[in-house]
Amino acid sequence: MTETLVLLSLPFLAALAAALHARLSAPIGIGATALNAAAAVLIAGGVLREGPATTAIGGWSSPLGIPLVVDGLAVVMLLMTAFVGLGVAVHAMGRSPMDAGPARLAQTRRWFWPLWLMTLGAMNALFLSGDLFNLYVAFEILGLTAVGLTALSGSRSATAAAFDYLIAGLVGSLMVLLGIAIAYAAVGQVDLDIIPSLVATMQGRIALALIVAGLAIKGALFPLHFWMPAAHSSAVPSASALLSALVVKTALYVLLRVSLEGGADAAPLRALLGAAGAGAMFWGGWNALRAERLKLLVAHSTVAQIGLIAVAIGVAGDGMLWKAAVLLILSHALAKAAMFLAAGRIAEELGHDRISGLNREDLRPGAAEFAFAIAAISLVGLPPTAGFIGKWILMEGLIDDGAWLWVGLILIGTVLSAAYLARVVSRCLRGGPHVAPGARRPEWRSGDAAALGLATGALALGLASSIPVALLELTPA
Amino acid sequence: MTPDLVYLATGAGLGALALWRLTTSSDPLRRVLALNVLAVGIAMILLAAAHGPGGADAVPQAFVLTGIVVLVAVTAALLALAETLGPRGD
Amino acid sequence: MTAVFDILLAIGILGCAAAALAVRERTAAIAAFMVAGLLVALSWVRLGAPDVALAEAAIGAGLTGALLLRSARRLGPVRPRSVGWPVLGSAAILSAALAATLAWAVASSRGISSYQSLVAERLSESGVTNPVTAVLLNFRAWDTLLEIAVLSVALMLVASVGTARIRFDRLGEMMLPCARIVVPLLVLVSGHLLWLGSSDPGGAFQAGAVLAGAGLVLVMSGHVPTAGRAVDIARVVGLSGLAIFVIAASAAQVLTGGFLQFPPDVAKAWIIAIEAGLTLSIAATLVLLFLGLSRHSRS
Amino acid sequence: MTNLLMVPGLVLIAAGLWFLLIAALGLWQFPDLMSRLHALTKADTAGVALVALGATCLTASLSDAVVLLLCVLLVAVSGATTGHLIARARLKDTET
Repeated sequence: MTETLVLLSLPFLAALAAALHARLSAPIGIGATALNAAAAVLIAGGVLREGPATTAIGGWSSPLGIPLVVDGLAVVMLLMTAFVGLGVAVHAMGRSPMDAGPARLAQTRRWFWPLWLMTLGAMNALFLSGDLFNLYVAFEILGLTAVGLTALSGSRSATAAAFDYLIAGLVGSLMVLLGIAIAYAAVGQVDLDIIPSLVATMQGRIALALIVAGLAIKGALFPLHFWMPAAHSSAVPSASALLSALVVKTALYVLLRVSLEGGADAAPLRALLGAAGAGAMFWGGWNALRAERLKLLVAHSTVAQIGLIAVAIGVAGDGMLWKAAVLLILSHALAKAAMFLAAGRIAEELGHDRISGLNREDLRPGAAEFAFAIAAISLVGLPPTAGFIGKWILMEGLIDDGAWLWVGLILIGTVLSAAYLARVVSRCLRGGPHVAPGARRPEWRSGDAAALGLATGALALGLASSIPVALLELTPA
Repeated sequence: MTPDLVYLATGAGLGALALWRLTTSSDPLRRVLALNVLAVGIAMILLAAAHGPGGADAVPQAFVLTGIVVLVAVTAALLALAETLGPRGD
Repeated sequence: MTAVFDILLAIGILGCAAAALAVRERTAAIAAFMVAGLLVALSWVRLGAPDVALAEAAIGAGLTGALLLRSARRLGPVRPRSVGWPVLGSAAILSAALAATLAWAVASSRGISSYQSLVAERLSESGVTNPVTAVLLNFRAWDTLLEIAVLSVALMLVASVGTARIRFDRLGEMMLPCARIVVPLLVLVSGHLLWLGSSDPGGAFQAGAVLAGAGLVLVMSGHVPTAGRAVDIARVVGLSGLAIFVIAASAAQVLTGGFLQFPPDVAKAWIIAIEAGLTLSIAATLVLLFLGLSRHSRS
Repeated sequence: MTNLLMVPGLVLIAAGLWFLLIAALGLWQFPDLMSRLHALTKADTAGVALVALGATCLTASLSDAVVLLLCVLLVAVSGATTGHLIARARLKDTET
């Protein structure tokens, strides 16, 4: 169990060290992120060998104590966090945020690492927790770190977005807390195993509805996503990548757990998720089509993609289709992190991020543009990316069930995402006669390696999707 | 009228007041205040539910204590952000 | 007789809360909020939760109130904005309906707490005799550890946002003698609460909040500098709470094989040691959160 | 013993409450800040002291008496200081 010890304590200790020692914060941060990734790989190996395990923290068994659940789903999420985090950390080592002036730059660099490491620790805690109240506390850490990351650029718009984000997040977590209070009144305990008995009574369903609504705010699920595009588009690139790729996934993960634990009785909940998800695909897609700035387009695309994941959770029923939702979560995490990093790099090179001005004659496409294109392919769901595998499993299951309405909706959503991403990709990768003969190439930065690596990861995960699928088999449903 | 019922109603009342202000005010400070009142209401509901004939259940009390500390941390963060923004008119 | 008291108290709480939310002037609203918090603390004593009542009075009413007053001063006067009656009315109806539903859900529930008997059963193994402390620092210490992490993150966030340093006007001749009497007394009370926590209402959070109060009195009387080295030290102390807790949790795993599983015979010593560290750290954190760390205190 | 002290205890508490009530009335009825402060600080301190004294009679335990004495001391100190600070702030505001 040394791996869990590392996952649960190392990020926090490293965060404190990075907060107190500004000059060493980057080496501490990258070292801790790498060690965390190693521990995540080891724990995944352990689950593959020995199957899922539940331990009682402090030796106090549930419901009195807090259970630590190490199963396939949790491990897949841990791996996603560890590796996407590692990619973003590599980018952050050498980044130069476009929005920050010189005085602000020191502040941004100083606090990025502590905030990221606290995020990492909270996410590890969250994915392993089997207790509702413990999840609430983990969400509170995440809520604050995410706001800190948003405000890191120091610009007025980012600070305003951070304030609104924190208010929305606090409303969300208070709703979760209220749900927990009512769940306690209804069944007398608050671990995750109570969800089936919550579904059985009216009071329990009210509690569950509050928890789900709170999670929907935190997960930026349409129509409760209002805070998100501003927050994700005004942060510095590495912060946007973490927020969009990882932080919103935590809420989706808990929604998925609730849906899985609830079993067949949770059908109304899933219907709601499906409907909200469908709305999100269109609303996010439409806004991404109309967006004038690159980062805003990427942020709205997150709204749409979260919608797709919610649809996948919603239509999964109590069958095995939920694995498609997890694959979509993974592919979105990799692709969206790559996309935000690439978008930041493109904006830095051009000096602006207006979509209409992306094709410049004196600048050849560079690594960032290619990374963006690969990420876009994964988000649209073309083979052989992980996005394709996820959508394929989903569509196959839906066609088998004869759920043609959902098939149609997802196809329209896919066309929309192809359309808005094509706005960027077609301009970015334009070559031939449109580029002047003497055009320069953007110089290579270590950040490009991160964006390319994450995008390639999204591509490669499609080829290696048997690994997460094998892990997901090891989730007791 | 047992105390649990009286204070359960009080907690719900606090929640209603807070929600009303939260949805109708744009003053950042007032919204922070409303969220604090909402949290107190939720805590009151939880404690009322924890209060039974056999005394008060310790675990929900620990939840509420945790909630109070978390809330003061979030409040401090909210106010720091609000002050950085300065007065916002709308 | 007690029912009359409960009802009067409930009316007082709701009245103060309504004033806090409806009064136009900010200072008056915050004062009403603080009074409401004290009354709420009283009501929680009635609900058999004195530990929580202490925390609410010290943190929920006292420190939150101080924070709000600080911000009210810095933000300046409100710009009034008129909201139409239809909006106000419909919001009121919706809020009331929602709250009534929730109250019904709780009142009609007859869930029997699984915790109560478990806590009673295993209290003797926890090392302390106050059940709330047993839950906070042993049964569910992981929740508490994450809660301390929330405080640390808040500290980082406030430091990274870098609000302007607070400027205190000299508070006059009365503040000094006041501090001379109050600060030692508060330190004493804080230590008492910490020690008491293992058997009676009290513990690290209440003690830390009281100690933070003492710190604020010192700061406001101009006795400690609010910049430079003192702030750096305070930040180290503030962040040390999480470090102590995490290291203790890991050390427990090395000794007993279980994360946060304290050696059973000496669990009380572990708990008191952790709590002592937490008290100092919570106090430092709360003071720093109030000060709003300066922008470039360490470049 | 307890019964013997019951009557003076209750009388003292009633007297203390009377002072507090007067203080509240003053706060409500007086026209300006300074006279409100005047009503509040003195009557409040006296009222709390009387209530504490009465409560000491009722409990008749030494440790409780010490705690109550500390309460009175804190209320006296903080009441006086706050009153002073508020008055000072008002004077400063009117000067400028």
